Amino acid sequence: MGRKHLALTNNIDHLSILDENGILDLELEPEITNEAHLKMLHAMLLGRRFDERMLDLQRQGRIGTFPPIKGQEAAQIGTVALLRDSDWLVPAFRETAAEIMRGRSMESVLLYYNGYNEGTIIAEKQRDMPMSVPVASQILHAVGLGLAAQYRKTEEVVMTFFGDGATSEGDFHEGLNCAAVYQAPVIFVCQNNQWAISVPLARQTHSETLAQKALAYGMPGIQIDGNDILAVHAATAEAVDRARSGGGPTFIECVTYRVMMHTTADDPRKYRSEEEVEAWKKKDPLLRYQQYLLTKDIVAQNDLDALEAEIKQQIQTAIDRAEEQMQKLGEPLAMFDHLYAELPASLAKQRAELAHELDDIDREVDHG
Amino acid sequence: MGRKHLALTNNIDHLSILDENGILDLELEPEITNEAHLKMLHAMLLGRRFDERMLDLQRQGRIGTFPPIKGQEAAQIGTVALLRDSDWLVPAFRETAAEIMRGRSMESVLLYYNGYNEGTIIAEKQRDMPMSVPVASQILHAVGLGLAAQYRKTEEVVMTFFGDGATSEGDFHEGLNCAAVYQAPVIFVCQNNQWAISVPLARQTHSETLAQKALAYGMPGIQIDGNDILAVHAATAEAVDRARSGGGPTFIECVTYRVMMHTTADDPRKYRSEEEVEAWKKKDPLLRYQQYLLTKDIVAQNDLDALEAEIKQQIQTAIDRAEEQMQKLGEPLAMFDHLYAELPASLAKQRAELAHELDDIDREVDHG
Amino acid sequence: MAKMTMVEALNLALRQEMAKDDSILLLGQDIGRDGGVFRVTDHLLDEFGSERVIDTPLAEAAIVGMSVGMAVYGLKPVCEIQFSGFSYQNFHQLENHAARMRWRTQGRLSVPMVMRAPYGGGVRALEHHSESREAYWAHTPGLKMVIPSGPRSARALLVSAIRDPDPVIFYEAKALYRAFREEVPEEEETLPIGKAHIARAGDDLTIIAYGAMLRPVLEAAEELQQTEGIAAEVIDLLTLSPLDESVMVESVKKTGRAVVVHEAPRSFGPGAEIVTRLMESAFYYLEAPIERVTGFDIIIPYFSREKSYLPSVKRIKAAARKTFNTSI
Amino acid sequence: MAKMTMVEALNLALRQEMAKDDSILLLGQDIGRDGGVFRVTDHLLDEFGSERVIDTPLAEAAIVGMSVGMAVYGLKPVCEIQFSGFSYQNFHQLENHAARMRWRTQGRLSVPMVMRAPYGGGVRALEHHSESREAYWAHTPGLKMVIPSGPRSARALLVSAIRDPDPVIFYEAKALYRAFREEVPEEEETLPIGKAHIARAGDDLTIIAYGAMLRPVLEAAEELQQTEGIAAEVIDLLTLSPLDESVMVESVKKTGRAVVVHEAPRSFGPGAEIVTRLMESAFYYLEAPIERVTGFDIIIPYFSREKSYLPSVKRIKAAARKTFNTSI
Ligand SMILES: Cc1ncc(C[n+]2csc(CCOP(=O)(O)OP(=O)(O)O)c2C)c(N)n1
Ligand SMILES: Cc1ncc(C[n+]2csc(CCOP(=O)(O)OP(=O)(O)O)c2C)c(N)n1
Ligand SMILES: [Mg+2]
Ligand SMILES: [Mg+2]
Repeated sequence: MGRKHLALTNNIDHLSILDENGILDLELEPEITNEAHLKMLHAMLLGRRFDERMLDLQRQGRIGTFPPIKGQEAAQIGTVALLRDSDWLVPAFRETAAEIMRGRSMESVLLYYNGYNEGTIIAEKQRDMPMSVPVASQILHAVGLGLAAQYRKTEEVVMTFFGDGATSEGDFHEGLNCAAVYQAPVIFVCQNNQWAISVPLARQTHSETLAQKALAYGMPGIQIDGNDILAVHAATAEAVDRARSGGGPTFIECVTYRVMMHTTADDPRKYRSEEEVEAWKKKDPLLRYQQYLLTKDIVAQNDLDALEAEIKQQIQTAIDRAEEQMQKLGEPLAMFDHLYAELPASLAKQRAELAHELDDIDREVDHG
Repeated sequence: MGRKHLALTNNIDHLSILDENGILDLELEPEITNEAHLKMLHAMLLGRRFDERMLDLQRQGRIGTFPPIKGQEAAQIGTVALLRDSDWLVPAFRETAAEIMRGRSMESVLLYYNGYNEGTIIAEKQRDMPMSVPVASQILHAVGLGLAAQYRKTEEVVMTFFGDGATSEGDFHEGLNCAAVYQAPVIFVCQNNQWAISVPLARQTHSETLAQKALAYGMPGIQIDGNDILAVHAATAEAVDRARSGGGPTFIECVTYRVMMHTTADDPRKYRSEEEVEAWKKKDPLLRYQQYLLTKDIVAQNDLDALEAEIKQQIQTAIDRAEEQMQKLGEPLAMFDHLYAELPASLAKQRAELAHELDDIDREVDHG
Repeated sequence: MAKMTMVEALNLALRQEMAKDDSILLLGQDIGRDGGVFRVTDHLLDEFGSERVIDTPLAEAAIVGMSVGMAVYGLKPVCEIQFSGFSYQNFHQLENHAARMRWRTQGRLSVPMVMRAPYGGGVRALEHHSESREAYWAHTPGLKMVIPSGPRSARALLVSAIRDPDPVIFYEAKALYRAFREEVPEEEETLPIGKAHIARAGDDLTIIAYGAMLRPVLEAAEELQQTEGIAAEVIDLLTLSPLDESVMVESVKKTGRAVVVHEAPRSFGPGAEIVTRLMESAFYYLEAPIERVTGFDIIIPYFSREKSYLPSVKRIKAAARKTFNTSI
Repeated sequence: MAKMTMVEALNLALRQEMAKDDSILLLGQDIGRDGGVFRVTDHLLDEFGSERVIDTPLAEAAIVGMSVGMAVYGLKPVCEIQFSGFSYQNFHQLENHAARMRWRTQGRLSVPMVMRAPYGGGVRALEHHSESREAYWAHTPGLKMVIPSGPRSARALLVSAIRDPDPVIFYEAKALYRAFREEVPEEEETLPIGKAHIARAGDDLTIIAYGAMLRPVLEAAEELQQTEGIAAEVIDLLTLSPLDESVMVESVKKTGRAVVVHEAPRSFGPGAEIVTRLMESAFYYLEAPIERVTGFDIIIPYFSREKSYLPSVKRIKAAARKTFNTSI
């Protein structure tokens, strides 16, 4: 009887290991092999440079609208780095770096943003879902995959990504609640980049952190400096271990920033200040990480230079290949393929209509 | 830097004032006028007796399927008692007692459960929404009403009801999040009656309490003994005051129990034990409250007896009137009324079709 | 063969398929201990355990969204939405994802799931419990939409739906759940999805229906035969999408007259597509305008008035007669 | 009169109505500072303040559900769903509530709200940003479904939609937003909801369309006139529900031939209802089957192929010609 505070099982922690000034919390520094570091470095740098190059291509009209990822590389790579090939990645639409690290080709990304359905093909053995545009909707698929992995008694875990804005959607709520009820092996990674198009976090939710939303589900939640790849890695390792060993889901809020526009169709000057952007640029995750690797002698400056050159070449090759491929793609009749395992009769009829029309065009071209 | 617990603004309290053994926390006992007590007593008793009578009617085939409310009277009356006529009530489907206290007639309830559209008419000045069957969907309407009241700079507050099951729906989440963002004057009352049809709370969510879900929204939340009308009243008064004075929304979890079946179409013996039900019956909110009122000399036993008799008569009158009314209702063409402010031409045509058919029937009857 | 209600027949389909294939999982509200509010999943929890018969939280988008994920993984989820009137809560998961996954990944990932839901009026249910909005799904590319008309077709089609490699929306007429019994063989039986069935042969008139409407249509056909000597051919669509055009077209080419019957609201309803297909492919055979007998373009009224809303034998017969009054 | 794009015309409608009636509020994602992703609400935040131009969290069900509450209170919310492809997230709020409130309370409470949403292809957008599924709403009793075809009709119809006492779904063709300018009068102008417009008169053939399809239809009509001497009457529906049957029927009684054009998938699409209404009311005047020129029954492909999906002038002309080849 009376009025009493309730003690909750979970606490919400904040984690930061390597801060924006390069200062390191030695006690918390995760043990990561050099090989793993080099992989992450490659993935982050590739993510950054490819993003920059895509922006150029978009400005030149060589690809359509796309959402840049600049500034969010640590949140994407420090998390995905912990996944095994047998695990599942369920991305939203701003995880290009993560998807590439998992095995998606840059060509596929370029095809997608050039409006080719071939850009959402998932490579044979890859256990990833294609990117998902409807905000938060993919979260539920991750839970379903997690339940399936659990049912099959595997050690697989599922990692899904979404933004700060996504936390307002009903699907976010239903997904986290169900994952907790079933103790599904799912890691929910929120890239809190402070903005959902023009809506700042403070207008998205009244809660002080996004991480605390985990309390609603009786789920462990943690807020981390998402531009600090060591913190991202450490928190993710904890979550992945928990999920793999049957301990259920975790919610990770990576505090980061969308340095660029929402998509190339967006003009952020309409709704936010240059100062805010500049302040965040100082917290750049890539520079911070490179500095750390240099300091720790894991790489030398000329390794970095060589890596830059190599990545530049990789990107160029991908662009060349994609542009070559696009010459060959675009057969309109392909739009009828794969909607159903078998083409129903009425669709076959419609396909024939289009084929007939295209034949006509050919003839017109031939004879006209 | 480092790993730190985050301190949250809100705490979740549990509140209980008058326990199931009749023991009272004198310090927390709310000040309630005798008049207000008598009103609440009447509403609770009417709610109880009407519910029991409806079950009889249903068993006799005199009404259709309905959801009994038995055991949840304190959660409904202790809350709604705090509303003014100018405030809004947004019920789910198991708030019959609350709706009646607000002014809904018992006739209207009987018409509704007899399948007459006339059963969802809201009386002229009444600022209530009709009951809402799609679980959790009404929560968003409450937020909209709250925003409207806020926009019009009134002191009105909005109170909405829903069950424990409803907290799993996306609409619950979107509603509470938006209410907190806009600091809308809405009181969210969750009647946690432990069951959503056959699903127990533990399979509905993994969180220890429902009240803690408020933390996800940065909103005050409180868990109370929902069978203790004094606690319900006290917590609601706090929430209503806060909302009225611009302090924003509150989430109230009333811990109570669905003593009866989900609806009369349900057989709870399939999924829960008699012992559980019996244990909860001992916590009956009505007996507890009556005992309190007797002890405090607010009523005497013969007042209670008189009240019982009066209520019995009120219910009988309502049933008689409703059954009389139903003789006159049922004109099928009424189904076309009020879908739109004006009947569109194509609907007028369909209405005429039905009118023609009904004429035919009449003629057949006349001449056949 | 045992005589079964549709509920029992559906239960049989689930039980037998689950016994054969451990990739089949059920999920939905109250499908476990409670056996579903209509008892379609009765006893399956006991037989297959809570790992395969999963009671979910009260969250329709989750039920369908989780099914999508499970199906992508390689399982075959059969989910239940308690009433089709609550399937709008998960509309986006079907449109945005279930219907598109195979196409988006060019066949690499697919969603072999079934969404079962009771639909339709006639059982004195509460609001939102009697709607018939199959047109929403039939209009959605990437989905299949199946509606059986009795115990035997329900059992056979549910088996086919479960085995179908693509997402199938499976509507079960509440009015049929316990309305009558039919012989249902214990041994495996399937029906092809996308094929209509000629439920009664006739040369004078074609009546097209599905689901709960089949019974009043057959009754009307019998009465038309008895009292007026009109021989109506009755087509039971069974699948709405993809629509079996050829059976309908062949029949109307023969009869020259057609009536389409459904509970759903008329405008932009399933009947419009059926009429249009007939117009497109049998225009020159039509002796009279095709008649629609349907629900009205309003919400189905609360149950005291629902009978006047639902197509009746009388209404169907009147429409049939109308196709013979071909005076301009 | 100023020449305006459709975006500017819609902005004008909102601005003027808001200035006249303080019960009008806007809500949606990014409609405030950003002015909407298509700039339809540009500058309205500055003019009317954040109490009336409300940026919402990323939650479509909330946008519509809150609008329902506001409308019941007596306000007139005009909400924006950023793309119609995300309106399935709020489907239940429209079907379960907006469409029913007046009927449920027999006129005591009502929901005078507008849901605006961009729809349709042709602007090289990402996935889920080019759909045309107006049939879902047109089939839903209790809603009205309006689709303007250019700046002037957009402005006039939006004003009418806002003043309408019932919930209106207002689809705006993205392809028209900045495609061309039209004279739009500064002074108030409305168009009646539920009335179609004869966009071009003709005696030989009726072509029925709406929204973004009106332009290729008019082009096709012009070419048919020029090259083949076929005088097509073009009907711009403007409102899909309630459908203006009489204008279409009158026209077809005159011409005897009809083509229906829409971007939406064909099966169970809007065209089916139009064809059926014509069949029901002008059957004896039809010289040939009515043709449908529509999107295919697939997801609209990613933008490199969307042109081949969308009805083209060529396709419309071919269908028109087909109605003259009436050999059996
Ligand atoms: C259901 C849905 N509503 C609206 C949109 C349009 N939209 C695309 S991205 C976006 C903002 C997303 O914000 P956030 O979740 O924070 O992710 P971020 O863009 O910052 O990565 C919006 C509103 C959408 N894609 N899906
Ligand atoms: C959206 C939706 N899904 C399913 C149902 C069917 N249904 C009606 S009540 C109910 C359980 C509700 O549980 P709870 O919210 O705890 O309320 P209670 O019945 O206990 O009062 C369900 C599943 C519904 N009405 N609406
Ligand atoms: Mg963001
Ligand atoms: Mg409950």
